[in-house]
Amino acid sequence: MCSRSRSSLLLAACLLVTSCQREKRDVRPSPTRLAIYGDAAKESALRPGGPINPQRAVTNPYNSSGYDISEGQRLYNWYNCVGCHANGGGVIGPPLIKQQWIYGGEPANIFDTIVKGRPNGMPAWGDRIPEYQIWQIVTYVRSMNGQQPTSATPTRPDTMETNPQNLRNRVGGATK
Amino acid sequence: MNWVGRAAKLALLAALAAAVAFGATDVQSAVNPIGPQSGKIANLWWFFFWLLGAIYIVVMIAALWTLTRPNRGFGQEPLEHTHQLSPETDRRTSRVVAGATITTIVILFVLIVASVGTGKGLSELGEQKNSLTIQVMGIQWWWQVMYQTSDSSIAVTTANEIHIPVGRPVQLRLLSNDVIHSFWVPNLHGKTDLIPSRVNTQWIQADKPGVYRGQCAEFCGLQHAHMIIYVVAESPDKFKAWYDRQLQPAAAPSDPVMQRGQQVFMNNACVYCHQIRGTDAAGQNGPDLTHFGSRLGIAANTVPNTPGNLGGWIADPQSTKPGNHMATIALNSADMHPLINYLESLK
Amino acid sequence: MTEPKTIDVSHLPPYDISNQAPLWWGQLLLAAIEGMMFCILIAAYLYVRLRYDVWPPPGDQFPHRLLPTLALIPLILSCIGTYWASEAAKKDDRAGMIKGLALNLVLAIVFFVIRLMDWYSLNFSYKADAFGTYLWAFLAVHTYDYVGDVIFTLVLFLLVVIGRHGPKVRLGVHVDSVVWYFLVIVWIPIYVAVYWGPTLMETQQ
Amino acid sequence: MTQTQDVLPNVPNQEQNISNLERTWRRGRGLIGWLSVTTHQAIGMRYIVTAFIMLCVGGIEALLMRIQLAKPNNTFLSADLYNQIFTTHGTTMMFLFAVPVMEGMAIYLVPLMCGTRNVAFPRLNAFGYWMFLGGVLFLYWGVFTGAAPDMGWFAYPPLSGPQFTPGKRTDVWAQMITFTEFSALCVATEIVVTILKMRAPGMSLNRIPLYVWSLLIQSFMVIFAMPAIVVASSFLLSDRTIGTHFVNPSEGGDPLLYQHIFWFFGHPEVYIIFIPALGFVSAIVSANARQHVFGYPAMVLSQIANGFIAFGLWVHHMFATGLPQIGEAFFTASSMMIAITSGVQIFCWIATLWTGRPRMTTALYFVYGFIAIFVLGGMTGVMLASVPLDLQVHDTYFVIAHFHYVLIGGAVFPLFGAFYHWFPKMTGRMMSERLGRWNFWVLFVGFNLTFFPMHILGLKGMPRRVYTYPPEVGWGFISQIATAGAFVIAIGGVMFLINVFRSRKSGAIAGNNPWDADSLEWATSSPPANYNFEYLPAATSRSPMWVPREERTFVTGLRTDRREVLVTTLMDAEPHHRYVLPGSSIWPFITAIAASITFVGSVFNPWYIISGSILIFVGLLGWFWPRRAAEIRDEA
Repeated sequence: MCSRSRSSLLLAACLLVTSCQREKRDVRPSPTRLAIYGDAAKESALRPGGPINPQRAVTNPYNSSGYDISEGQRLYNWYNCVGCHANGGGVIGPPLIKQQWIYGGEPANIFDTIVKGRPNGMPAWGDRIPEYQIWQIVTYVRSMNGQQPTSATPTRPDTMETNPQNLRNRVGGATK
Repeated sequence: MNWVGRAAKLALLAALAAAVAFGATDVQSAVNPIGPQSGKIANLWWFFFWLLGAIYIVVMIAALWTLTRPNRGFGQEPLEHTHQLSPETDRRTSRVVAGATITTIVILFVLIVASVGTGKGLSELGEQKNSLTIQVMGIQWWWQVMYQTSDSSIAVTTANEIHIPVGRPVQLRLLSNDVIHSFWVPNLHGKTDLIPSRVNTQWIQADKPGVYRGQCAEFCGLQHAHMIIYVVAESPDKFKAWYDRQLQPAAAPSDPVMQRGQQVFMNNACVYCHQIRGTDAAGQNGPDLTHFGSRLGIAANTVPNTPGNLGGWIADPQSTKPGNHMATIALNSADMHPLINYLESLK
Repeated sequence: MTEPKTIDVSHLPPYDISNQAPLWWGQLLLAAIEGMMFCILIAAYLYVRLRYDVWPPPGDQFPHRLLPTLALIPLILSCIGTYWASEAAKKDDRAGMIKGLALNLVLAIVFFVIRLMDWYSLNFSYKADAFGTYLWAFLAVHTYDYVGDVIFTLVLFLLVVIGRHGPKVRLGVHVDSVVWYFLVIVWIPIYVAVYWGPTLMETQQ
Repeated sequence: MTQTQDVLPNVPNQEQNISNLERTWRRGRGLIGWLSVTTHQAIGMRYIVTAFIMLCVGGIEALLMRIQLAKPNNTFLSADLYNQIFTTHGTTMMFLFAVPVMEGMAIYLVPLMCGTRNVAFPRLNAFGYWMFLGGVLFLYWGVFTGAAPDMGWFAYPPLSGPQFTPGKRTDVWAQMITFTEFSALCVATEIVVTILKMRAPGMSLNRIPLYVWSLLIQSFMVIFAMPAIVVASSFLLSDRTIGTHFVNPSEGGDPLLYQHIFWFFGHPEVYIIFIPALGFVSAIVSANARQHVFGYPAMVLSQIANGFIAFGLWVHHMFATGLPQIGEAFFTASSMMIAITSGVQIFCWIATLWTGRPRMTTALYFVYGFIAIFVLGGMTGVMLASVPLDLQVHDTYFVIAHFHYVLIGGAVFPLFGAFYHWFPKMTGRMMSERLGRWNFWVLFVGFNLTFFPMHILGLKGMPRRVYTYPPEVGWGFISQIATAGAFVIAIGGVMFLINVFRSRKSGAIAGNNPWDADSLEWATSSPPANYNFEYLPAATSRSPMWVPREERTFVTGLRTDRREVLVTTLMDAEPHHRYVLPGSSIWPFITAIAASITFVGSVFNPWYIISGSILIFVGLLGWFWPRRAAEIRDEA
């Protein structure tokens, strides 16, 4: 009997953990500082004179959090990313729903791209918008690519139909 | 059966206490009408209250009376054996019950006529000629107020506060672009929902100058409780002065502290969401701050508009109104002070 | 003490295959529940339709009417098979039941094949817009019920074929006709609302 | 074995019959036996106990909300936590307590009152309970993993849509509704077929007890109202999991359409909760006034009228959404008309008490409490029916006061009265009358202390569902009174539980008919055996238990070696044929597990609908597969 209860507790625990992350609503961001250049991940470890101090691991604090993905979606429209990248399909700017990224597709690389900006028109948002909002936008961009759990990713916004979830399917070529 | 009398006295006392408590503070009260609309509704309310209150007392007396009558029935032996009414009792009681039902139907008919009549009266108060048209948009947890000119173009944009001239009918065009809100200033009129994909209209009019508080009445998310709007009714000339001031763009600051404050405003994320006419800040996501200094409250009137509250709000919006959509920007204290002075100077 | 009065019921049959059987009433109530759900879906579709003057919205091509109209014929004919099987069930006539159920199943599958062909001709997905959503809702919910009942009839058919047609199974065959009649009858208003509704409403404007 | 009925001298081998019945209707032993029980007393009791646990949980949530609202700018609960708690409170009370407890009482009492041995579809009954339990577990799994719904118990889109409620919160709510409406529809179908087809011989339509009439009407309302919530919750679920546009305002859907469909179910739902309570009051009044309720045809017709009009007044929930004026006037009239049907019934009960000799049992106390509170709730309801007044008080604390008056006053008070009335029948023990009176007065005072001030709060402009309020609006003092009242109600609830647990063990022994009541459930022993009656009673009058003993008639000739019941015709209940009910079976539990996997899975991945349906098919195959043992031999 005790083994059965232990396994059921284990099942309940892991059910608990997965959905706790998706459902958390910590409205108080921390830290609230602006993202400065030093934070971003370097493209390569080669440095004149060798590494001085180990590079701070930049991890996405909002991975698979439903609330922060929807905040990222709002900020994606408020800071007018939609102006250049449309809803992931790309207009002036490159599309954001793709496998090959010019400057790296890992969360740290996308964070670095947003903080520093990139040639050919990507502005540097580093000292403009707070760091936690950049991470929310990074999480939303990855949810466009399906790299966030589907239970945390909204299936559609309340806007017209050109949203990433459908583009992703069309990019996959499934629907008619 | 003395407790019956005591219970009845207790109920009457409670009703009287309730009537007294109504009028106590009437900051946002439906029974303290200011305009003709809320006046009609308040009259209808008191008519319903006294008529239905009387009916309630009568029914309660009838119900409690059944306990005080030891033997009953007209010429019938005790019920324990026959469980059957004598035809005499049966006929009398059915007459009483039929009478009560007919009275109920008549009273309900009177109530229907009164309420539909008031409804028609309310709709006639609208559709008047020299009315002022204001567009009110509910956005998650604040109100955007846009004054329309005669050719329905937007002249003045402000937030969380509606100034109206006393005695003049005002048409509110209510719309929303996110969730369903509900515009409700009890002293002026009932509530009307703001629904995406739909434009609802409501007519209000204030007969006495004053500041009338209203609140969003349809649950709209985390900060539904702090979506407060003030309707400031003032004399027509004061309103005209306010309106002309609102038309002016913000004057360029002369004082060096103000200039430093404006520079801090321009350099940070404020410009992405807020607009100050007369400067190149033109963000449309947040409230228009051109005449921020003249407003009564901050963050949809969650806190009064004082420099101290403004400082607390800018430093950490999530402590004043947890869950709202204002960004938390880390400003060092050297920048904060001039920014507050600059914003408060935008009268 | 006088004799307490008794009603002797031992002479009554131990089961009855007719519309007096409780199971028959249960199926009728199931049909009422499903019918109410489809009525609300049709009302919702007409509500959404009346809010727009351009229907279907640009980019969606209105479904052809030929295939669904053709599909109606096998659907209605399959009722004959059901009626035949339910009458045979009353008389415990195994051959009649087998023929009735077989006819019902064959026509049901014909209807289903025509419907699948109709689905390929639709050029909008259920995620395109409200028009696509409501249309696919009708088709999906009716098909789910339809397939469920075809499988149920198939199981009854196999039971009768392998000889296990006791009173309970015969009652099942008789009572299953109620749900089948319902599925056929409910498809007609949906067919009219979906394929003819928008054009009928345009003519009134 | 207690003697359930008087001995019938002219029937041979009575002892043999009783031992046969004991064996055929015995419940299985052990866990598998417990899971596969299909007798109506067991399943009815499970519904009632689970629903009462949900009442206590909902009560705790209410206390948490009241503590948060006790003083202005309180920080006891954060905004998000408060939203979760008020939504879970509403959802638990409406879907997991009110409807299931009325169904539980119906499943327990209807077969007894109709003089039969079990409900029409025993295994469907078991399946219904497991689905209800699945709903309870799924919602509270969501609550404890942070995915508690936080968008209000009627989940208006676009707030409950995919963009404004991230994560799986609305999905948990919508899928919990799929669970509970499945169980409600199962129960409604059984109750209708049991009442229409399995009544005691002689119980023609004008001899059906009033409680059974109210259940028949409630079940038909469930059958025609629940599909609306099936459609509404499926709209939300498919919009959130596969991205359809049922209620997306910018792609053709309409948020108001969701409101129409939801409230087309919503208003009949509150009558589904309230009409069985009218049945309880009729039964208690006729037992304690010692005469059958005055104006039987008036009562039945007004309940039927109540059932029909309830479907015609849902728009009074949407007066503030800017619908056209004429439409709203129609719904004002229909909303006020329904006051007539409730009024007629109140007058008939008062007339019964007026012309009877009321004996003040605790149950009758609760009936008087019901009349006092429900009639006031009816008055505020009439106020809310008028459009101009509703514009002022809609979505405020006035509405909260109104629906607590009609739901707690109208349904929970008669429910407590019913429990005091039928506890002796269910357990064989009497509940303590003295503690019962204390319990009534504490609940009555606590209730009025909590909810009457809320009328004033509503008129002073306090909107609904606000997690806090500033000090300058003057709601603080009245909110404190309400919070104090809420704790008094909690004390009343605890007193009730004490009375229940104490009386189960040490209450006075209750005979077959402690209240000398008139309906058939008092003909058998307390608690009734699994087979209810040795010989099914026949109904010779509207109050069969008040007929002198020698004129009572019984049904003989049913076989006792299998679970046989008598099927009678619809109008005059003439015996038509015998019907063999299935025995205990584990398959409803297995099918319920399969259905739960389908529902829970389809929230996370829509393909579960297909794979889950195959599991359900296997469960149903086992359920309906004809067993050789149960084959009914064709004897003459």
